[in-house]
Amino acid sequence: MAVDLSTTIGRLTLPAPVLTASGCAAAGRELDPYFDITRIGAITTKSIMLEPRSGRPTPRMAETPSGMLNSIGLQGPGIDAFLEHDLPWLRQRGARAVVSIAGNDVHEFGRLARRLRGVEGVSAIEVNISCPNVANRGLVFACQMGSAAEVMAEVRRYADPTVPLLAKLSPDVTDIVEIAHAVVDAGADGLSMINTMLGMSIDPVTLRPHLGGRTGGLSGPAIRPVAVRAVYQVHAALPHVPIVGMGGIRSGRDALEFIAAGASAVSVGTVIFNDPSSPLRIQQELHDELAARGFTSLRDVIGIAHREG
Amino acid sequence: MAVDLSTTIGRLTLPAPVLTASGCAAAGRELDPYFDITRIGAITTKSIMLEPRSGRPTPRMAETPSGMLNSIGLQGPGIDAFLEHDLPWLRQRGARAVVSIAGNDVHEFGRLARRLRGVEGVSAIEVNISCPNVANRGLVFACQMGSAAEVMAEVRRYADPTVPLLAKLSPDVTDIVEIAHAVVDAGADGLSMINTMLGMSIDPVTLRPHLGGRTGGLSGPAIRPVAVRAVYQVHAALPHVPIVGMGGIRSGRDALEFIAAGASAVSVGTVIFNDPSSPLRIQQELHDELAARGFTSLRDVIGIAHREG
Amino acid sequence: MTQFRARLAGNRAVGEYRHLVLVTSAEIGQVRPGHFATVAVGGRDSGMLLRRAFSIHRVSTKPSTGTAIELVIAAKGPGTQWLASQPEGTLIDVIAPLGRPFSLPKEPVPCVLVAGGYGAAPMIALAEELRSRGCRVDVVLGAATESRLFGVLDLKRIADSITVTTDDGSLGVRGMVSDVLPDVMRRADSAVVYACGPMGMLRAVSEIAARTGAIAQCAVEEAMACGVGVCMTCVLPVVGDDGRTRMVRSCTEGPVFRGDRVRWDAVGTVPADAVGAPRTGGH
Amino acid sequence: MTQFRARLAGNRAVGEYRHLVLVTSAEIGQVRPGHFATVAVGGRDSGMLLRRAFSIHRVSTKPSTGTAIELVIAAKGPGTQWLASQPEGTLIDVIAPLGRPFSLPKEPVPCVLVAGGYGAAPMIALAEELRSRGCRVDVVLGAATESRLFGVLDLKRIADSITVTTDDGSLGVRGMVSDVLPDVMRRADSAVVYACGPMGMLRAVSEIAARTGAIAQCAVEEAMACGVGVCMTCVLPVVGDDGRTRMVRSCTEGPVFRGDRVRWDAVGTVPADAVGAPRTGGH
Ligand SMILES: Cc1cc2nc3c(=O)[nH]c(=O)nc-3n(C[C@H](O)[C@H](O)[C@H](O)COP(=O)(O)OP(=O)(O)OC[C@H]3O[C@@H](n4cnc5c(N)ncnc54)[C@H](O)[C@@H]3O)c2cc1C
Ligand SMILES: Cc1cc2nc3c(=O)[nH]c(=O)nc-3n(C[C@H](O)[C@H](O)[C@H](O)COP(=O)(O)OP(=O)(O)OC[C@H]3O[C@@H](n4cnc5c(N)ncnc54)[C@H](O)[C@@H]3O)c2cc1C
Ligand SMILES: Cc1cc2nc3c(=O)[nH]c(=O)nc-3n(C[C@H](O)[C@H](O)[C@H](O)COP(=O)(O)O)c2cc1C
Ligand SMILES: Cc1cc2nc3c(=O)[nH]c(=O)nc-3n(C[C@H](O)[C@H](O)[C@H](O)COP(=O)(O)O)c2cc1C
Ligand code: FES
Ligand code: FES
Repeated sequence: MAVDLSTTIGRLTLPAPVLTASGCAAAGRELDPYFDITRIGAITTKSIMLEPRSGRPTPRMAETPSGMLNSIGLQGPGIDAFLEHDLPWLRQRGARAVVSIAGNDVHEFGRLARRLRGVEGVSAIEVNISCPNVANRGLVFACQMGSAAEVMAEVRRYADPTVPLLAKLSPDVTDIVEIAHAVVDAGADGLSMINTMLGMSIDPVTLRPHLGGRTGGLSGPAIRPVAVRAVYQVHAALPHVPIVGMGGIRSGRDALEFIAAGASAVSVGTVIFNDPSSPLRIQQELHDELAARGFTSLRDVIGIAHREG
Repeated sequence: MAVDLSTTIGRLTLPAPVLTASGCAAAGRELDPYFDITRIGAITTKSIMLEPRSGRPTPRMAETPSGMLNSIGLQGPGIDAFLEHDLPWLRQRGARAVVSIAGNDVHEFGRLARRLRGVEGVSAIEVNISCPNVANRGLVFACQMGSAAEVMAEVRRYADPTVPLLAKLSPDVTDIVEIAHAVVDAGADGLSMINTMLGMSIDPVTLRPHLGGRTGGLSGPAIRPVAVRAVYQVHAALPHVPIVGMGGIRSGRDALEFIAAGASAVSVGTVIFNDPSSPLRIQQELHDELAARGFTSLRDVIGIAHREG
Repeated sequence: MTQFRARLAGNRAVGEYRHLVLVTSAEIGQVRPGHFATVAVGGRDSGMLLRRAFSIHRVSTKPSTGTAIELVIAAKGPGTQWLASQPEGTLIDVIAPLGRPFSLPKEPVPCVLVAGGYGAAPMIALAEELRSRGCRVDVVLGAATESRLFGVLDLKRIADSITVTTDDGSLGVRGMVSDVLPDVMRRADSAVVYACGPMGMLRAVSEIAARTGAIAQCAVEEAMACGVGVCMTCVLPVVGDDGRTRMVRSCTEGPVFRGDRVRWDAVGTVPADAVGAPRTGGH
Repeated sequence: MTQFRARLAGNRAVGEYRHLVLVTSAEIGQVRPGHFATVAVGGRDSGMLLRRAFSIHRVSTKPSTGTAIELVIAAKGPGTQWLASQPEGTLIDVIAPLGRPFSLPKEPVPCVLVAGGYGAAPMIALAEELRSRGCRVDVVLGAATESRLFGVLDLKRIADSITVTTDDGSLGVRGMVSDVLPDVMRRADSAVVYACGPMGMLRAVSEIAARTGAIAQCAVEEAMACGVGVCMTCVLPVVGDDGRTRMVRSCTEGPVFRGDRVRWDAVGTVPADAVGAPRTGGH
């Protein structure tokens, strides 16, 4: 039996609940040879900044047990090139786009939101306040309630009010529920969680940090238990706020864990590098897991882990 | 060529740098059939409380990618039974013991420290202010500067001044350097890092949290990059404070990463479950890795990742 | 309890299970029925960190080849699937023997052996041991379906009687072992019940034994992270000689417990009267 | 660029390397010399998440068996060791062909092929292709030691000349390829240099080519997380047609670059004049 996989994030209804995670799918085009990108929920595009940005020196990655570290440093072409080349391609292709934005300061976030006003093909805006790969750790807005809320309020002020805003949270905090409250109060319609965790590996030959940027962001199945816990905690505190869950999703079962913990949708990130066709595979597996358990609608399962027995 | 593996933690000199992590070796006796426990640096005993404690309901574990979750909940016989049965056995066996203590409140930590005064065979005291497996999340003293410092000051007040005190830190904080500063100022001679990270997994059959305690502590190689990062950050800020590094150490190379990042010694935890003879194996591998690189003393390598070139 | 590398010398299907033969030249000490072994799975770079536990089915020692340890495994999840798919010749990291085996009666009393599915693995050696001590041995084997029964022919050969149940009636009586056990025990006047299988079965067996005054020896199956007594994951509530309930490690104080000592109704909880149980408002 | 499961139909030692043959019935499109493939390692429950990249050594298609893709791999770390130890018959997840291959000259100009170690893997097909276009082909192969040379006999058969160097002098000239390359190019009047090997070698080759005015086509080896262009880990500084330096993905815009376009001295850094480089006090 077919399961209704549609889901809702604020004003946005998606036909299917699996997205790509920002930074793991570029702007969708490179993945289209591996699966039909219009069949999943949406492509979340690589966080885009106002200006072109060259990112951090290489090496930018290290494999770690069931995960990886990256220190890309938000390399990208800047918002103008993005709006000229990338977004129109996605629209023409018929794929939905969640556009991730990142600014160096509160003001830049506002300007990015303004640039996206009235642009066709923006299903939602994800506000990346949690990238650990920036020269200045102060840039991790999501680690402080004040800065996190300030950014969200600024984006809310300038963004199209009909486009849902997702705040992307970092797990590297003492109390993620507190941050979630702050960004929702400041205008976020939903939450994307989690971003990578700050990590490091040491090169066994040089005995110096392996990554050009020294620290990097840890992602992949290794961090899944932390991500599920974060989603569970935040859903318990804010049951009406939609969550896009992510962190190491590799299979339909993994996706189901997040949905049960309280996510309305899920994103596949690092596992795309292992298997570029995984987003659609995982969506199909999630469908089958739900069907096997007799569910007819994904919505019935959102947050089910919080219910008794 | 033989490498000098001896190392120093405050007033304590250990002949070798590999310890067992608290909670992963009980009080040493069960591991003795698998390797000679007198040959490693020390056995860190399971965190002991004042009273006997039954811990959390089962299931208490879940395997996760390259790691595991546990929710033991500090099951143990209480300090009296520990001092009567466990510590004397270790002393007679000729093994060094780092005694880990955990209290329900600041006062209990002080009482535990007092009970250990003048007891023979206590090489160091590890103050577990970071166990996530307790009914009340407020018990994670290590998540707040104030409570972390308060516990350390209380232990310092009552503990034998000749026995080094290690504060065990949690990575589940926004700024671990801040906590490290606070506990060192309050009297810690060294730092053990890291304890497990708060995580959760959902049972695919029941769609409810898998662990009896719902959340649990994530450990194993999965978290190693976070642990190395934490050691690196804290060593950079407090270069003279000895660190016992841990988190997913599986091989001599892994141990070397922690030493290079700034640890003076390392502990093996979860990997003992995979390979009960691993502490001595890892110590031997670390020796060989150092020898292969031409080092003659472990001390020359502590923190080497911070030096230029 | 020795840790050693064994060579996988046999890996063949038996119904839905795999029968593995692990050969080592290590000196592993005396193995008794009810002992278990743990096995590391997936190789050095695997994401699976925890060892898997299996009852030891049988052990034999030949001066030429060394000791052969046999296991019977159900390929359920990723670790057992990995194990089941290893080609002969693979080197496997094994620890054995672990735990406390079944207690054997000093007198030649009538015994009944009850097993569910692969729970029959340790029962053949146990039946042989009991018969060699002059005990009458009756056997009750149950499973969901015929292909999940193990050891029927071997036990038929050794035992005085054998009764088979399957949930779907594909072999023997349709139903569960607890449906037929009282009759078998009555007929044989059983003094000891040895049981290995799922918790629900062990509980039912213990209750039946309690009613007739027989002693139940139950091998439990609790999830184990270490298998050697250091982690405290494998506990269940057991009543001690002093009448007090403690959360006891099934890897070192079990896996075999006396059925009347296990608080079956409280498995998965920490009973409020257990030593060190959380007090209201406390801990 | 197709993702498919291939059957490992051959896995044999060649010197210190393994020669793998992967067979698939999938339609994978045209493969050209310089294309690479990526392979998932360790199986479903492995702790190794990232695919490994390898130059495609050779491709052949038979209507009966399908397409055979051959790789030459050095078992260095855990992923390549896993791959090297897989028995024939294993199903392997492969993506191929990836990247931009070597550009071929339109005219039959003299070409020289320079390779270090397993860098020779793509050179045999390239040499054949160039010869079929009427180009003179000279070859310079280098390695640390004889057992790390690959393809010497094959290339001897195809090329007009071949020069071998080893660091330890175990075969050919003791030294590095850059020691002998200028002479070879002078003798052959080479117009294009094709190179595949470590970064240091590619840099030296590019400098030699620049001095003689030859075009260098260099296949680089940058650590790649995805291999398909979505992650931005594999970048290096490359000068574009507009004269500006950009951090360019070697998986999609490479792995073959023109030697005079790569800022070899700046590999591993972000040059201050690169588009989007951090400004002082900024970013
Ligand atoms: C004392 C003892 C004896 C056993 N004897 C046998 C036997 O003879 N034959 C046999 O097929 N199985 C036996 N089991 C069960 C066997 O250990 C599990 O089926 C196996 O560990 C599951 O691993 P997996 O990789 O298939 O599943 P996964 O679900 O991937 O396992 C994940 C984790 O949970 C643990 N786990 C999962 N299920 C169980 C379980 N039922 N019992 C204990 N741990 C579990 C695993 O060890 C692992 O750490 C025994 C268990 C114990 C404790
Ligand atoms: C375009 C290209 C073509 C290549 N062709 C070949 C070939 O024909 N034969 C061959 O033996 N090797 C080739 N390599 C190198 C090969 O990819 C690495 O040796 C291999 O990935 C190392 O994996 P590992 O598990 O042994 O090492 P690990 O150290 O465990 O690898 C860890 C991670 O780093 C990456 N990595 C490590 N070393 C390299 C490297 N030198 N280049 C790229 N990624 C690396 C791995 O992919 C993995 O993600 C090529 C690399 C690239 C980029
Ligand atoms: C290479 C790489 C680049 C990433 N870039 C971004 C980014 O630009 N913006 C962002 O919000 N998250 C970025 N992330 C984080 C992912 O979107 C995701 O939150 C995180 O990786 C956890 O999910 P995963 O384990 O499925 O990868 C990146 C992750 C990786 C691995
Ligand atoms: C089963 C288990 C029990 C633990 N019990 C304790 C404990 O009692 N006290 C403590 O300070 N840490 C405890 N820890 C944490 C470990 O000492 C260690 O800090 C952590 O697991 C990270 O190291 P690892 O990845 O090597 O296991 C426990 C860990 C595990 C897995
Ligand atoms: S399994 Fe670790 S104590 Fe029993
Ligand atoms: S390897 Fe991912 S972009 Fe090149």
